Amino acid sequence: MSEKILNKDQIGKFYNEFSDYNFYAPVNEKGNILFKKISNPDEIVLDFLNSKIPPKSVLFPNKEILFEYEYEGKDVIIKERDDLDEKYVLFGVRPCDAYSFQLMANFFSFHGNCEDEIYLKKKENTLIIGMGCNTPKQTCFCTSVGGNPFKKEDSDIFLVDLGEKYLVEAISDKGKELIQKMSWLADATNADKQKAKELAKKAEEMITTQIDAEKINNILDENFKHPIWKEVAESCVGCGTCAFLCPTCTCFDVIEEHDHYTNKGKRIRIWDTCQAPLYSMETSGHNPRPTKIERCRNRIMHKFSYYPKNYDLTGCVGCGRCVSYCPANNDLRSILKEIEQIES
Amino acid sequence: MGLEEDNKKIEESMRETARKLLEDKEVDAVIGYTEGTLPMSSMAMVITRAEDVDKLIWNNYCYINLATYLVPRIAQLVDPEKGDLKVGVISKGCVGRAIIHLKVEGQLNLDNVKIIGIPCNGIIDRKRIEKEIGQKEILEVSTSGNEIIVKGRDFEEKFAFDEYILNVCKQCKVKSPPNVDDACVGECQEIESVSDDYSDLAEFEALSAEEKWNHITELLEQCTKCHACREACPMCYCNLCFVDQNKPIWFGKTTDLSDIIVFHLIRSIHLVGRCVACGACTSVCPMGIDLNLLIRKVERIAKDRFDFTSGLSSKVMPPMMDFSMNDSQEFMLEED
Amino acid sequence: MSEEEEEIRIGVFVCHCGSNIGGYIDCKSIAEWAKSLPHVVFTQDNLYTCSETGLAQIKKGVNENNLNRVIVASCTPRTHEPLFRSCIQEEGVNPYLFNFVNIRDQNTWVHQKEPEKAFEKAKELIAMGVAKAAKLEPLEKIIVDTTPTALVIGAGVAGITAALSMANQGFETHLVEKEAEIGGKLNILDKLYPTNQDASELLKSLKKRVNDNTNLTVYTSASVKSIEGFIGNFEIEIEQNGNVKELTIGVIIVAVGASLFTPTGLFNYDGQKRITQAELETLLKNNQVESSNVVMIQCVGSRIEERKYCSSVCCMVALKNALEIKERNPKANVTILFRDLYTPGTYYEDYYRRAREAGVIFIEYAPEKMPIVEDNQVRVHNEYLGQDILIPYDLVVLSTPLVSNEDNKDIAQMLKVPLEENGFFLEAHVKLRPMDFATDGVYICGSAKWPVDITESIAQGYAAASRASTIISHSTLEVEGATSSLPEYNRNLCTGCEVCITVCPYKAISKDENDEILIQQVLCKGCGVCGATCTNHAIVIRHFTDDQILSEILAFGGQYDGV
Amino acid sequence: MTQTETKTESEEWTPKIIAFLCNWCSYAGADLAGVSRIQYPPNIRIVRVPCSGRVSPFFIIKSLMDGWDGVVISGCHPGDCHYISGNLVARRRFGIIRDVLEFFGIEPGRVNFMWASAAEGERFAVLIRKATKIIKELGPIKKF
Repeated sequence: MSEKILNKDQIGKFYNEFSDYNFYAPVNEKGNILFKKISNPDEIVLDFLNSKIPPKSVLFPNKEILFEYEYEGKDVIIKERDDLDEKYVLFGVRPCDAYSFQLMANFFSFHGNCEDEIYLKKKENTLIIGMGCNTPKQTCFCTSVGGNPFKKEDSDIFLVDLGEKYLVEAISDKGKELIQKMSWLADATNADKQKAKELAKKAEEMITTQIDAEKINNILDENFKHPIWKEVAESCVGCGTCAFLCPTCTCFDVIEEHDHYTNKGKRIRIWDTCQAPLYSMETSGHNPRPTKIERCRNRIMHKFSYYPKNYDLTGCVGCGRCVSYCPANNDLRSILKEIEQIES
Repeated sequence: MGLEEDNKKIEESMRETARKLLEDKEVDAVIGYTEGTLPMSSMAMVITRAEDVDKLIWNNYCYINLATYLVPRIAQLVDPEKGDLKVGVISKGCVGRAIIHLKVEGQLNLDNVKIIGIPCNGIIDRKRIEKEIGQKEILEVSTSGNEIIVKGRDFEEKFAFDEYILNVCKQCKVKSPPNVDDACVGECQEIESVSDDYSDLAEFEALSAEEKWNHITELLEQCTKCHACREACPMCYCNLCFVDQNKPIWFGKTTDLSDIIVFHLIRSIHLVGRCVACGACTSVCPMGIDLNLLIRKVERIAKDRFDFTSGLSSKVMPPMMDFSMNDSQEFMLEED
Repeated sequence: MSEEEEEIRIGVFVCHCGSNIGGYIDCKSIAEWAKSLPHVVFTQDNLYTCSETGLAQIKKGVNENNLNRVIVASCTPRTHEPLFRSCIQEEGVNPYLFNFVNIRDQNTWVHQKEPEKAFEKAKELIAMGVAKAAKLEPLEKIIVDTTPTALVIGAGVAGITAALSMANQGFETHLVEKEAEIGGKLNILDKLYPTNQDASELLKSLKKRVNDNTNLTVYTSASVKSIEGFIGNFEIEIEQNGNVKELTIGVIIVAVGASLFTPTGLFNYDGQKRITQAELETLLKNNQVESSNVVMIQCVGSRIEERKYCSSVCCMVALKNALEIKERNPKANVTILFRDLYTPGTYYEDYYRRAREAGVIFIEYAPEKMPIVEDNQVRVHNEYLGQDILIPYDLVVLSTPLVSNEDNKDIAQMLKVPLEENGFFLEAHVKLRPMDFATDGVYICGSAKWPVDITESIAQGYAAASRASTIISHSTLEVEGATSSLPEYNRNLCTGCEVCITVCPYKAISKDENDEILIQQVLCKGCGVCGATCTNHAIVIRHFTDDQILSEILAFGGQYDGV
Repeated sequence: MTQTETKTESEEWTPKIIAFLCNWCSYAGADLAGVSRIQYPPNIRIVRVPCSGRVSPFFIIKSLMDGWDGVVISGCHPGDCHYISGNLVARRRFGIIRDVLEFFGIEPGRVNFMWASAAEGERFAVLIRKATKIIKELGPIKKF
């Protein structure tokens, strides 16, 4: 199918085509770009670098109810989620974040051996409208970890911002079906396509950070006890901002909220992070990752060594959020560079 | 004199002091700031050799409170007998105050910590500038005269330094560390108490309960409970924060508004008479939540109720470590 | 600490208290309703739960239903808790597994006009009580052995009296005096009011009794070097002439007295012509007073900004000495310049009357216009005359206060007891526990606490001894089990910030040699201030644990099931 | 969690108040009010604690969060504490809690601190009446 053109003043019309979806799009809240469910297309921010919190928060929210329960006498009645068939559309997802859903889905299914029904069902019901990254940030390095500022494959529909209009390309079957229905979309001209190509080329050139993920993977294996980890941990404050803003971090904690008056309760999962000492604390009181050294190491090992071992992919999409927002300026890029320098 | 010259001067004398301490083996290590990898950032660094002192820098983005790296208690720093580790800490006023207060709370021994004082000239509110620049990437920041110049791919903006430093810095009365128990080298001052005026709080305090509630909830609603504020806070050194406790479970851990509010509320209670107003919490918040209001109020409660300002003395006990027959009790319910 | 999880089985007994409760609310239906509460397996209403029948019913209930928690909803724990506790204890249930719900004093009696609301309230109170009961833990009272020995610090008249009293009761007693001679201020005094007995006579008899007493060991020119341990079991080091002696002591009495104040720079004091009352005593004792014009000035160095207190003995000392001078030389002119004269009680007031009769002249001065001691005359402003009076003198006697000893601080630190602002020792409670310290097993008497005269010193010496002997007259000591503790599983919560140490009224918390918080169970009274001040709630307050109180808070609607 | 629904529309809303009373003074004072048959509104539910110093800020805030409309904390008068200085520590803590709550926009009247001795049954009742009135006027606690 050939590419289409969506004028920016047609966004409202485009939005209306998704009436049976929960429409999530980037909005500006107090200066932060966040993916929120919108009811008015005017709320959508079209001109943004990337969201502060990745769109993973839609499918894997900071707080998610797993099930609810209620006491009846001594019996417990479990009420499962009944909203898992809801459909979602994520508009304006950057290619790195679009790719992250695949990485997260890997975790939540573990080769089909251990499936998280809630996440996977939501993922299945989600349509991703990706958007090419015309101006990647200085902190971006998607090209080193299997991505690209114009990588389309992880989106169902892919948009390229041409200024006044978007070049629309349907990627998946789901996407094609939808675009086909939107007969009002104009066809793209060769000039449009040419411009998109140029933008893609320019964007890729703007990414200056290059790391060798494969090499790092090999080095990490042999350097579990390398002094570099102490160095990395030295300035870390141990907050976990990196994990909370990471599009591929999947750690969660499960808690129980019990309402003592109605005797009803909920089992909830909330974001957690391996940077928190409590995360790895065992019931016995033993903590296998007692200090920041082990915890900092774990986060990097997980992305660049354990994940590749499990799924043959790097567990990082190179979005640069952890680089930009680390309070201690513990720059992942520099750390990876240093690891690369370790002599094996 | 412009900011650059000021900073250069501070930097040079700080390096000189650090070099001397290391050379004379008075300290084993110096914790300081080094150049960050991003505009408007800096990084904490530990140096152990005198030849590395030139890596230490000072600029107006040194927002982390370095005292936070001294807690939880490092055994060697507490016990002079085990004291095989002596540390110098590059200290703006609030870092020095934090170290002194940590001493009062038994977290370290001042015999083992040298406060390398510097006269801080204010920390730039980077979150505010980021917000004002909006969806453009800041690639370069410099200071010139009394201006902060922010540059990106296709823009350049200027901000007045005095206006764009952290609110706590605007109110700061302790720019260089108090000299307590001769723990201070470099730039420090004799200071017993500070008078402060809280007119900056007046507008908020005049609000009705309902309005205050709305204001606070609006301020905090974006909190993701990542706890960066807590981790960057030199006074939040609990091994297991009350929100993380589960025996019993006191308060919810989710990002429900009530859980967010109660976290900040109890944290504020815990910080009365302890907060050193460094503003690190605000500087590190990934969501750009400005906690200035809370900091100022917490300071004010300690000052108004107990005439106490944290981190000025190793002798005066902070409010919750002390009590008096004569404390005010105007809030007690009385018969009409 | 994991024991096999025992099923919680709660029994609830609802008392009618005759018509006191039953007359307002339907106890039967409350008891019936209580069956619906979590963990409750048995309920019953009784006419009088505290009666023989009621107690028998509790016992029967416990036995037949294997109850391991018992709740009585009735009057008030302040009167009846011990009774019910011992009742279930007889049935083998730990007494701390009993919980009281107050539905009379705090419910039916105060809501007599709103019985329906009292009914609902009773139910909710019981629900809260059940919620707490489910969380109760068995506790044991702590038994410690006591050593039947006493240490008295200071061998003045108070200390000697206390030591003799202890020794006479048969306790091995150790009396430590820093001076070379025992007797304290008796050594410098001439006569003692109100009997006008010679001080030396009293001292002689005391010394004899001390020497004769085989239970009493005296250490002169000695001091206490260190004090460790706690009530019943203090480890003491006494240093005498460079030798250190170690003792195990059951109780300690502090009788260090007070010091004389030298009024350097005040009223041209020179120790010759212008002396203190204490110096006058020595002159009188040696019969060296030849002056015929004596002016005494009261409140010298006391009741002023830096020493606000009244030294309490000086008025009487001045009166006694004035009379003494008059007696020896009736022609002598004695003038007393005073701010206020305190002569309480009949004996003391009698002294004042006699002094007036003997011709002692009393002139009031105001603190704003202090008398001025010139070379040969004292200038004092008289309010009534509105002018200065000039009094010639050949001797000026300054009535100076007793002040606290300089080494009080060291002793206070060793004993972990407080000093007040003037450096005197501070008792546990001025009215309720005047001879006790907050620290158990340590007592106080005499001028160490406050300037007192000989009579009062003797009385206090006896009083302190009698308080102290209540402890060591038993071979063991039972300490409340509901105390605070820092259990092993909470160790990781403790950051060592020392806030608990600073707020503990009993100095029961300290840091041990490993720099870890140590709570001395024997000293703890379970007030819970430490636990609530600890930002981390690391400290567990037994019987009022966080969990227990939280369960009461959450049992709001009577639904809390202990999740 | 808020429990704001009244049982019936016609019934007037009354607040639920949790009262932490120290064992030695205020609990005894409450008993004395009973012995003297001094009536006060039936809204308070008393929790016995050893000392007002035992009352942690957590108890107060947890109570408000869990739907109690108000909190009363009562201890011995300063200088009369059974535990010497427990109430003085408590007073500092309460001042701080009160200031912070007010700052967060939680009406200060929700949390009432008072002193009542074992001999002050009358005073106890009067102050409970007063606290109940204050809390009632504030209405049901908002969810937070």
